[in-house]
Amino acid sequence: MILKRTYIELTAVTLIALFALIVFPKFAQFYTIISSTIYVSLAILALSLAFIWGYGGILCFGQAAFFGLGGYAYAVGAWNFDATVYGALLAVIVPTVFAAALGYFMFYGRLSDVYLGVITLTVTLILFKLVNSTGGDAYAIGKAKLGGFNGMPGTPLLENPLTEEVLSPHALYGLAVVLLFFSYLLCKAVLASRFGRVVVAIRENETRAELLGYDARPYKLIFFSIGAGLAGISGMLFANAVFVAPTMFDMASTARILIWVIVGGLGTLVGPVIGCISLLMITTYLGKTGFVDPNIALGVILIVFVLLVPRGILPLLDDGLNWVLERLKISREKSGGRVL
Amino acid sequence: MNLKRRSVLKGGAATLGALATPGLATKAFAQDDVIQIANISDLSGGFDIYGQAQLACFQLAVEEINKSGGLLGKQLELNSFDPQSDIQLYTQYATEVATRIQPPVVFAGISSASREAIRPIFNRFNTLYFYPSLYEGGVCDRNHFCTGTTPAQTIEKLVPFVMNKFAGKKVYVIAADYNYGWISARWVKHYVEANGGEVIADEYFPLEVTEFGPAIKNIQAAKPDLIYSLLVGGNHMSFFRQWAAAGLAGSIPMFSTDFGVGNEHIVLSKEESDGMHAAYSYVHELDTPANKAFLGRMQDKFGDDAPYLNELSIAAYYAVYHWAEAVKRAGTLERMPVIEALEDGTPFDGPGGLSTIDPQTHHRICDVHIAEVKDNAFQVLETHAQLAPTDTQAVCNLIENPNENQYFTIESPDE
Amino acid sequence: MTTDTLLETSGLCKHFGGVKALDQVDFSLAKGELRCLIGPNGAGKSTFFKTVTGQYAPTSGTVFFKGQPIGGLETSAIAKRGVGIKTQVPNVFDGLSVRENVWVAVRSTKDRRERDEIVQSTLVRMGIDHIANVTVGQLAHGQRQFVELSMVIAEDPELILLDEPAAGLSSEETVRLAEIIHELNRDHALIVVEHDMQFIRMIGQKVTVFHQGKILVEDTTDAILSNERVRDVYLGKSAA
Amino acid sequence: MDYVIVLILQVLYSVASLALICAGLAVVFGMMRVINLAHGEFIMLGGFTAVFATQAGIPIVISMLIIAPFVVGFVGLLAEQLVVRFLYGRMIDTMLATWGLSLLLIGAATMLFGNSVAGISAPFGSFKVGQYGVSFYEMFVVAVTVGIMIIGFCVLRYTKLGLIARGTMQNPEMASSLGISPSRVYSITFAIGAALSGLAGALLAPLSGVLPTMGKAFVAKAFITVISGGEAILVGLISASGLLGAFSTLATFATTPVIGDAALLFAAIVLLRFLPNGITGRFFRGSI
Repeated sequence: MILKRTYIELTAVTLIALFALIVFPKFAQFYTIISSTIYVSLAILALSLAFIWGYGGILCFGQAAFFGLGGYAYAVGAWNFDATVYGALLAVIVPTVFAAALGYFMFYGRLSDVYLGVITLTVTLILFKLVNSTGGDAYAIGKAKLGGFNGMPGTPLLENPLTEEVLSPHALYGLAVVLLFFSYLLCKAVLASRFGRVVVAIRENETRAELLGYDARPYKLIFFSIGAGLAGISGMLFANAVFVAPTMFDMASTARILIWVIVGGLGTLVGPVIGCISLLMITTYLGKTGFVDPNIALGVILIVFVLLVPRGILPLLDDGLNWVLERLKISREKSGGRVL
Repeated sequence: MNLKRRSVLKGGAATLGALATPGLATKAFAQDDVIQIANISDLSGGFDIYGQAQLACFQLAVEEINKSGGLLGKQLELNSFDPQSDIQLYTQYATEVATRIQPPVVFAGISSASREAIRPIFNRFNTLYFYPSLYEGGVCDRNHFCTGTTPAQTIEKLVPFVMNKFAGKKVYVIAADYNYGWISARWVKHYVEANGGEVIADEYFPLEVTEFGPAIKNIQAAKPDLIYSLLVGGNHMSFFRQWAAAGLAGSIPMFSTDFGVGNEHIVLSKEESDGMHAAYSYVHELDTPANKAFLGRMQDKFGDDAPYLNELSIAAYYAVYHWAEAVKRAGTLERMPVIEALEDGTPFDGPGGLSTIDPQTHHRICDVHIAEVKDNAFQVLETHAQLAPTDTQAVCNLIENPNENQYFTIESPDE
Repeated sequence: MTTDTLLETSGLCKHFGGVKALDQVDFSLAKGELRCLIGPNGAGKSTFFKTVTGQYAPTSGTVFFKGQPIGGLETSAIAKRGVGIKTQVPNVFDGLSVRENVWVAVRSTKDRRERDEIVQSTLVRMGIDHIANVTVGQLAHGQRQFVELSMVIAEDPELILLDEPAAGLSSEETVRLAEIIHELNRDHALIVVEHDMQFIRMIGQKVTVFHQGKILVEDTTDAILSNERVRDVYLGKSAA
Repeated sequence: MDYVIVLILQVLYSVASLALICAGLAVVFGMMRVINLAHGEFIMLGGFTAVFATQAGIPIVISMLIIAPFVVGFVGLLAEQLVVRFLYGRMIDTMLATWGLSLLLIGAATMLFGNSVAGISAPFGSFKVGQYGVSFYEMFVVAVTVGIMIIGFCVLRYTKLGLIARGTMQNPEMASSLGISPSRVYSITFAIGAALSGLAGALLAPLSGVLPTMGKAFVAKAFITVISGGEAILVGLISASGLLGAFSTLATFATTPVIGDAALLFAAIVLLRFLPNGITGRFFRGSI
């Protein structure tokens, strides 16, 4: 039963990924491709929080910090190394190492839930303030000027390491889709492994897990660092699709990740990805219409979701699907009865 | 209480029209009898105070051009986008504008970060780009035209004026902690020293700081003759409130080249803002027939919602007219001929005085007015005609290097 | 301490503020022994378990397991050395299925197939294989007790601590539990905290009585049940 | 010497204003374990109310001390009735719903008030300490904050309301046993919390101004300070804002405002690492 569901989900996700990779670019407008690249990049960020919060029970308000670090690490690497692909590697390594250090500090201090949230939020705000105040020329790492509030304009874009050509927007889009797909597979694989199961068990009941001989701390630490690495990938793609600027670290950036996960459905991987993309589309649409202040629209959506759809879109869809299936089954049985 | 509806709702007919046709069909700009142009300005989020007034100026300029027969016999239609002070949306909208609407010109960006996020996009798609904002200077790109002023342009005249008026030599600089503040502070230092004075201290504040108590104590300890403010944004207005609350209002003369663009002198009380000296290419109170007529037209169009205008908003108005003037001269909407026409100067005599495009930098050569805040309004004291963006000229020469595409961090001549 | 000793505490104290939950406890358990702990509520039995398993750090005194000091170690480190516990309130992974619960408990092998086999045989042995795929949170109290017990069995520790395993079980289930305990005792040492004297008679060989954080008396089941002092402090109170 | 006095006054003011912007959040968190992320917007509404009331001719002190808390308290009551009361016991959900409320209020304020509302000046003038000018108004803010703390202490310690409040803090069932429904206690608490935020916004308006987006500058700082303080409302609030406020102000004097701000955050992290239940989770346990 559970196995079957997993197969259905995997098949559906693979089909959607193939569609997004092969069919969609054939008919999509160019600007749709650019927007989609941004959405897909950020979907990895949503996925990373869905992973560590939904399965590891780690309420992290600092996913934006890893996202931002990924972006900045990429930019610093891209400015300094000949091949920008090293920047991309840095974008995964730096957030992962940073998360490992931060996680050591938190998990080995046995901090839990809200306090974890506060510390991760605080760290994000500190990074924001520090990066924001690097406007002076003195703030440079190698050839990369950090640029403070203005961000890092003109960061070299990702190249194909074989041909050394800068990726075209379509190629970048394809890369983003592939990375999202593989990030999803990675999450699934980790969760299916012994390690992943223990992490979920720790989320369910940390005391029990410890009484069974599992030290919760390294498990959480590693899980948390994987999530940070994924956020770093997202930041790297964002740096290529948009820009590197301190707003990657700010409070609004932090909050929206939580919102995507809640709206999409905590405890699922696909839900937050859907939540992320649909909310981004709404925001983009609102900025074109001017009907209503985007803040008002987003605020109302959020309140309505928490009050009426607290489990998020995906579980809702899931229930709906089950309901339809039940109906079909009943009507088939009924009609079957009549025939016989 | 004055209900401020978002002005986009009023001028929104064109926007809605554009939306009604879903973005699947690619429009060529010369296709029919309407010329589609676009602007991307923050109407919500932290930068809305600048963006909303800009939008009014765009809308007025477009309406005026349309009323006087349009351009090349065609009407203009303005497509407006609100990026909500979010750089990511700037990227998305810029790409959408450049590839779906494909307008002959785009007016977009307020902060340098937003400009730098979208400038490469317009370069890539060969979309002519106007940046209607004052900033720290240094952009050198043949596809880009800036209609705001740059630090050297305004600081050069303001510094000696204020130093002479108050016989002050020792200047304390307080600035916003980002590129604009840092670079402007260098020019302040340069001109203060050039006029025989000395900058005794400079202090930088992140944009979200609202607590200036310690800074106010530091300034009192340093005892400067003059204070130069390069503070920016709503939070920084707190400085002036706290300065006045400490009983210091008027005790040390202040001057600034950005005080007022966020309506500081209106939001702050008379006691808190009186006596501030500033220099701009435009102030709302400018007492010229051209400005009076312009404000009248603004009033007719927007009534009670007519925004209070400043340097930043008027840059939007100038941008549309410079472009329109160039199109008329070139007789086409094609990008290169229009750029070449703009490089001829395309003089436009607007509400803030005569303005021409500097072919070397693609910035504006314009009049600069030195004004003093009195009773929540600017009072113009002196006007300097036709000042060039000398800071950007020092690093950029598009006549010699037309293929240059750089955003220079300008160092002052002392360094 | 002889080589036959599995668990030994000496002078073990655990204080909460001014309350002495454990006060100079000297306790010793031989390898393969089955011991019952009794005592009125608040006598320190659960605190004793929590101190042995590392959930509480001792205020003073020592705990030796297989001759090694384990007092103050991390819970997980103590568990890894071979101490398993079924806690008083069923302490399970409510969001996981029965099978997953037991699966997580197996630490002895990394091999997936071997692991699955251990899980399956444990489920069968405990008679809960028919509910293997049910989410534990949906089960009744008694079933959850058995799930937790299955986890401890699957974990296969040298020392098994059972905190009121019979609480809330039906009489049939209690009988089966007693059988299981005897069966486990063949190759595990056990300490069982229990209130139910019937049950203690069923399983008991040696009984330790806790009172006010101290060991009151230690003797065979029959001797304890006829001990006056025990009757006073424990049975008397329990009857009242 | 003058400098030292001025420095002390400045630290006093910084601590008081930090305590003030945290008070509303502390009450709601301490009593209800609800983290109200619309807290910053309640402060913003308090500021706007005070400004509009003063401009309408009402004496500034009445606008600030009476009208603003009442109006914002009422808004808080509405928010509690319409949104928050459905979410008790779901901490994360309340955070997200109040975040939504925060966005909604920012949007509404932008549309209704705009971003160029003229502020009000600080009343009461100033005095001199040696060569330094110091605002009487800042000292007034300190006095009002101290006043609020004393009133808060008396209410919690000596009144029936305080008894109920303390009871509910420890055990929600307790209120029922006193014959009061916990939901009513929660409504009142939330309204009082909002009123305190409104008061804070009103008192800060003459010094910090009013903007629809101003709440952002406060909410993170308040959130972190309150959590650092722990669960005891008053003692937690006073100790945390005292410690963090003084530390960051001194760091600002010694270095730059960025370092000062970062120092506050960094101090909070270190504090929480070593006192994971906040200051009052370790010290002053059982205090109010």
